[in-house]
Amino acid sequence: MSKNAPQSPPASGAFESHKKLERNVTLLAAATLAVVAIGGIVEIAPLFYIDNTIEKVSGMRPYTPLEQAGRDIYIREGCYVCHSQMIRPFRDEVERYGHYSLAAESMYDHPFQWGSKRTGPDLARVGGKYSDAWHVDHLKAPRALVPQSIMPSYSFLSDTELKVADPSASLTALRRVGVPYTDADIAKAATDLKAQADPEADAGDLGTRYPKAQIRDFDGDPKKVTEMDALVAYLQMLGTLVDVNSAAAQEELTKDAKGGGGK
Amino acid sequence: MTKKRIDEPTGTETVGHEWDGIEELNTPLPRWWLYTFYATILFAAVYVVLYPAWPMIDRATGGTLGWSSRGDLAREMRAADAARAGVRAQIAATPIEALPANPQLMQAAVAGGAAAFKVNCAACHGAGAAGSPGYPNLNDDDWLWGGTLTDIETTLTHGIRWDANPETRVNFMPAFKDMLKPAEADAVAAHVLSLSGKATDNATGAQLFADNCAACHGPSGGGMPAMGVPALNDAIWLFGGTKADVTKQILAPRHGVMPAWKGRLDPVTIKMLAAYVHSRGGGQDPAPAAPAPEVAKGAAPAAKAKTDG
Amino acid sequence: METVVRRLGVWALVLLASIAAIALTPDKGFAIQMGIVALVAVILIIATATTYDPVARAQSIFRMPPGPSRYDDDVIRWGVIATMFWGIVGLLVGVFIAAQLAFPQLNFEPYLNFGRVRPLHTSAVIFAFGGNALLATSFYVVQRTCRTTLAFPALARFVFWGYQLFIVLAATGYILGIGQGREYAEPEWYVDLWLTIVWLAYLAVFVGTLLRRHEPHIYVANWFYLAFIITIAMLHVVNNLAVPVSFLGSKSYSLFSGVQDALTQWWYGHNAVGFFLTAGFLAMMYYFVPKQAGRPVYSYRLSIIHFWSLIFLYIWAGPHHLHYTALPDWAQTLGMVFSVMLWMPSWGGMINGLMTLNGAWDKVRTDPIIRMMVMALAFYGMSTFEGPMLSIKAVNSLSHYTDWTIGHVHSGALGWNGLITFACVYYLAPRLWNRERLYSLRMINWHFWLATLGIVFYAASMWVAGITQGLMWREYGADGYLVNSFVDTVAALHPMYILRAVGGLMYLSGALIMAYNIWMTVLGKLRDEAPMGDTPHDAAADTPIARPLVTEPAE
Amino acid sequence: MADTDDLERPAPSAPKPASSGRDWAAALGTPAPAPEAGFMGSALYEKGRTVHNKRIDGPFRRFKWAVMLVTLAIYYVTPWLRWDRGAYAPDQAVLIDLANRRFYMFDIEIWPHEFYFVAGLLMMAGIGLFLVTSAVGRAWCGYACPQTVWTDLFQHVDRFFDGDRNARARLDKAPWDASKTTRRLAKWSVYLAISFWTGGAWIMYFADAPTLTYDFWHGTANPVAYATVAILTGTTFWLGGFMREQVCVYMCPWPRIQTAMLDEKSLIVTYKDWRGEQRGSLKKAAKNPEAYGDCVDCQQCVAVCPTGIDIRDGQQIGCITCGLCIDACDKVMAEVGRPRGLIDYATLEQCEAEAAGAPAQPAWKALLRVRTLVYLGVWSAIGAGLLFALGTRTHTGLTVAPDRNPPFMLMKDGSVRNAYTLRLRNMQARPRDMELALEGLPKGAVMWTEAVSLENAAPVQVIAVPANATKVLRAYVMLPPGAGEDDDDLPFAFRLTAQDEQHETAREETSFAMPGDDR
Repeated sequence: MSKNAPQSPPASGAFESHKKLERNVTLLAAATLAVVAIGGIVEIAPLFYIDNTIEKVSGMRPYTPLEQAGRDIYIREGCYVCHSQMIRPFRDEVERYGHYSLAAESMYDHPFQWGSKRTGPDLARVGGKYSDAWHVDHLKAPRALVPQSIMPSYSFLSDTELKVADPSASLTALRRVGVPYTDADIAKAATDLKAQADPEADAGDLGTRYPKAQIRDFDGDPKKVTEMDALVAYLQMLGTLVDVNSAAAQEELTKDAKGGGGK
Repeated sequence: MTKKRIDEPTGTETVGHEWDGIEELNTPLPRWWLYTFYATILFAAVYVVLYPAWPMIDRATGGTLGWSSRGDLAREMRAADAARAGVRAQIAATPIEALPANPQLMQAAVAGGAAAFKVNCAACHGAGAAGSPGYPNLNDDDWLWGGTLTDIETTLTHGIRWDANPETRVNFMPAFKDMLKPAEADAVAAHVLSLSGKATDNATGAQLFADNCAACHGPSGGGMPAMGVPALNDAIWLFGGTKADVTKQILAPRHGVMPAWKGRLDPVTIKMLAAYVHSRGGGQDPAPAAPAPEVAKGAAPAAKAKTDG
Repeated sequence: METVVRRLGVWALVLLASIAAIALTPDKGFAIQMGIVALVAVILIIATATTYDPVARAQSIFRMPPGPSRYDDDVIRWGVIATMFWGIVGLLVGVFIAAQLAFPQLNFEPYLNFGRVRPLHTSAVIFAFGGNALLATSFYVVQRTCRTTLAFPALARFVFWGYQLFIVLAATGYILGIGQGREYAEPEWYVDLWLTIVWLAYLAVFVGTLLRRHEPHIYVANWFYLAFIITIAMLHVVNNLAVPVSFLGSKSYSLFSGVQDALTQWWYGHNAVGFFLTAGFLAMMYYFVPKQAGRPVYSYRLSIIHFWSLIFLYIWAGPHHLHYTALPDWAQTLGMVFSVMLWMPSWGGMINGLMTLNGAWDKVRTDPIIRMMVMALAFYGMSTFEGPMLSIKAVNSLSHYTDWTIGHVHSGALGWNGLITFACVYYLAPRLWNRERLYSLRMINWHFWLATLGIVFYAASMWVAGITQGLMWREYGADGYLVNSFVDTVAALHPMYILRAVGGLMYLSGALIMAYNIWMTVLGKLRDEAPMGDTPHDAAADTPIARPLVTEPAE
Repeated sequence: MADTDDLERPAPSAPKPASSGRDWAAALGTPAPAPEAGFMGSALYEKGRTVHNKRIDGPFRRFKWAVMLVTLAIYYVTPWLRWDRGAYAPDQAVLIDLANRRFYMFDIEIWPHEFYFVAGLLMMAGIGLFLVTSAVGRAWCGYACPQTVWTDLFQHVDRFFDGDRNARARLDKAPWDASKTTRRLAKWSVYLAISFWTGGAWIMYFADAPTLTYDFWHGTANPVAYATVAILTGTTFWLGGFMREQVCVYMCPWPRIQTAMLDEKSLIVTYKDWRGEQRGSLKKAAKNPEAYGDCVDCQQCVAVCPTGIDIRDGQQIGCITCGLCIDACDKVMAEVGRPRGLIDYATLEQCEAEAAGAPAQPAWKALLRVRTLVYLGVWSAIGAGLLFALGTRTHTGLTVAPDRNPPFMLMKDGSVRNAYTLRLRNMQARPRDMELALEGLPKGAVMWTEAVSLENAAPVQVIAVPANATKVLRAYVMLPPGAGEDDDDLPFAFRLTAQDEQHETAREETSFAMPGDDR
């Protein structure tokens, strides 16, 4: 229909051929999809195959069932909306929070929790920085310890017994998305969950299967395993697995930086 | 269908279509808009050459500047270190006991020590230096081997029971497993606890203590810092303060080991670490006259199996 | 009758399945969510089995003109009401969480803690308020610019109600602590699946309607709507790939982890802004601004260039949310340069919108709806300039993780999305309910002034809060050590947070005035007031072209 | 000033489209001159068009001169003003000291934690613009905006080198011979010089001006300084020299916001068409006085306009309401013996009334209106708040961060000790002694600091804080055995009192952690 009778100025070239797209829904939709797909493919796909995306450092292991339960609570309570877990390579951040975060350190994070806003401080290396008692008190009543804090209180965590419907199923789901849990890990998930926070229970080979796992009563209430135990266990392990300051790790990182920047 | 016309207020031609009364003008693009767009594209083109940008087969292009965010940080940290080099030299030249006389230098030493502590010491003594059973708390005012700057520096340099260092600090508490009957051990433990008011005294225990323990720990359990003998009459217990803990330590004492840092850390860092540890709140001033040696509690290492892990 | 029985069967199955899920799940939150589904099924069963028709009942409450009208406008009326409703909810929750940051005593654990309510705010304003506005306007615009009625009217109704169910499930989920922990994509796997179904139905209705069009060309607004629907489908599906722990529980774990997951998420997150809040709303602008101004669109050529460059470049910009993180440097570079290149394509929309007013600038003084549109475009221009600027790594190193980002987002959301939506609703209400005019045009002015004043308070306080935070974090003393502890920065922001809450409250009050105005319009009332400029509704012209005898080739 | 061609019709080079309602697309170049072909084979973009505005004199022009001189003077001179703050602070009156995070403004010194002053100022600026707009329309755009000021300046440079309107238009069209090239180069050099000076003045706000000037010319200044100057020189050159009114039309959000904020009660520059139409030359009007209005269609209003619009087309985004067309028109009206104010500041409401026969109202009457007063109220409230904050702010500050690991420490003798990191802020430009005291702890509580000497422990300590600095201090607070309930944290406060005549104090609440019975 549009015979586009050309008058001044001659509308030809790209503008004219565009009219084909304007008349054909299928073509328009296909072209749109193609155009919007490119960017994502070019940026995301290489992250899966380019080798040095994730540094090769030693020490990373999957979360113990208790830590993973704590992580689930961390996500449930929306901690990520105020706390990042990503220390940027800036002098002030490194001096405030510790060594900058490595990609390797979140390789078993489903989903990642890098965060986007710091209403509260970064937590990537909060593990071991404060005592368990401090965490528990602070979570219960933040302003009792830090008067200027604007954090909500989470005292219900201490009163809520930790209930994970099926710890083995959680680990199985995580294995399906690529976390290398062993059969033993999955089989013993329920016992591991309890044993890590219970000073009375026998932890068995938990410490061997999960190196650097901290086994103790976290919430100061040895009688039961609470959500507080799980959350504090998670917080206390954050950033403690990879010995980033070790000579080996530093060498690896320098190599990476050079490799990424040199060729 | 096409009804091109000249739009009256703007004097521009329409494209010729109409949708629900809406027409479109065929106005060309504003030149500045297009040129600014080109300029941003040009900027992008140059930038992606200079900096890491395009993913290739096994790695991404690195950019001709060889820049990386981590390299950037490394440079900045080196610069920061260089800025502090003068302070380090000053610390090196100052004997440790003279540090407090120069508050600024002391402060710098403490700050440097805090950083080194996180890297080297926190694994055993905890990030807050509060220790854990078997690993002494460095915040309190109870010192096994003395808490003056010089004492701490010595401990750091040579370690404790660190065989590789000839000057290492060593002491040893015998195991009383074969010497005391269970009931006797129990009595001694009760006596030990009574020294800090945590239990009622008993004559058997007191006698056994006087015979076996007072030589080192002192008649009232005051300890002997020069020899690393802990005080037993205070509120602080390295291996736990319950009767069971104390009994266990009497029968089969655990002895802690601390590495000697000489050779692994330079003397300035050790000095700064000593300053930091001293500053944690319990550091002692050099005592004018050492108090008479007394006797005290079960010294030594070995935590619960867990923490030893 | 047979269809009634068949429908009853389907609803009963849904009911049974949800009851079974409630009985079997150990997960309390999941049980409540399934309870909501069961409730919906029960209502549907009652509605199907008896003569009670809840929709008809509501039709009368909301004074819906009896259908079918010439265009299929029922869904659109529902959409307008839903937009208003969710808008108020979203803003109210926003003011609440803003107040929580200023006065933390307002956190009521566990359900009303900031961490749970904040996703409620973001989802309510983006997906509930914005999403309903997009649904309603897209159905309105596509019918008018194609001069035809909706392709699958029943499916369109399903899209609307299905979308509301998605919102309710998502919102209750957040409060119950069900969430994936991915910003702006918090709903869990089963809600995501439901949205996917709804979205594909939406795509079908929209494309179907385009195929039925009686205009040879597809209008530019529809290009933007189409790009928005297709891209959101792609983003939603890829970003929500996850493995549920159990089909009888809400918890799932995302397919990707760590760095790949981060980039996927921000590829999604940034383009939710790009395609939901930009492309979709530009589509609204492309129809309603020329309609209200009664002027031709400024430049067809600019439409083409800026449409294609916008949708191509936007997708790349995601990594600028991850500057200086563990994401490889190369990806960050790409994110930055593409964001910078995005500046002019974004402004293309602003120019096309504003310059459309050439020859009608006097209306800005007299027509409050145009005024609102102009202000919206001005904010669009400002935030699409601020965006590329914040994506520059040097700026980002200071601004990221601070409230500057929050200020930036809100100058876009309150200024652009909010105001353009309000303008469209003001345009739509009298036309959809066959009213002579709005209840009050003067009240739009009140709304306008409150909104702009609110934005000034909001943007200024957050901008300053961001800079303060950024500077204090990196403040070094003469001795070469950090000066501030983190909590010092929190304390310093306290006054800013109060000012922000005040700004939000002003904006909310404007929206409440609007709700009153629209409600009165729906009731058919007219406020006695000095007249103001408006574009009269030409009801006679607002009609589809009857289907011609020969079907036009879709070419 | 009576230029001979004052009443001359403009050169035919400024074409007027057939329609009277000319607008921006047209003003910036209609498609009439064949657009340049882009890579897409069709007219991709349109060329910009230079506005050659004619010299004019009149009250508004003089006001514009005054504003221009004052604003430029403020901009260029301010960094060179000195202000004696003593030995410990810079003596530049206005200084944004980014490196040390201090902002000096005469007697006021703002620290980063006091940035809320800036938020207040920003809001005042925002609402102030609302206020001005509601009262006098786009006065900001017309007189005070940097883009306007510099455009004006550059247009004067044009006039100086190339002559007035017609000469400039002729020169534009002239071939690039030696004379034109020389002129252009000369003109652009002056552009560049002004731009450079502008960029250079900017950085003076961020460092000690004399020192920075010296360093700058000796090549030893911070690279950021050179980059900033380069960028600002470039943007000034481009925006002021070439983009000019296009910035206002396309790029700047403010005109749109302002446009949106105008209403029927806002003052804007208006051509009173009911009085002016039908336009006709003096000759025509003399023949047939009934048929013609006051407008003699001399095009002077168009000729003087810095953005090149025709105000008689009604309100448009290109109008920055600088009032030069009013000057031009009034002058012509005076010459032809008709009353002034054919083009004038007026509100839409007034116009409607006047068109209906009401007498013209003085413009100031438009200023008194509710909206303006409401803005004034909000604006003054924020201003008063800031002044109050400024007046009551102390130069002493204290923040307290309790140790978190460990939260408390049990000592040998059963005493409990807590540690705190204190930041003592001395915002005076002189060192001060400050007294630090514990408030609200049980008897026997003592405190000591830093150099750990228990012997000096006491509930009150005096600490020397350097000038203009924050002193970070570690403080230990100890309670004797048995003081306080064992399982409850004790709230208390630190109080800091400056030991000078003012005795400023700062108080900070915190708490003392006790060993709980479960630990």
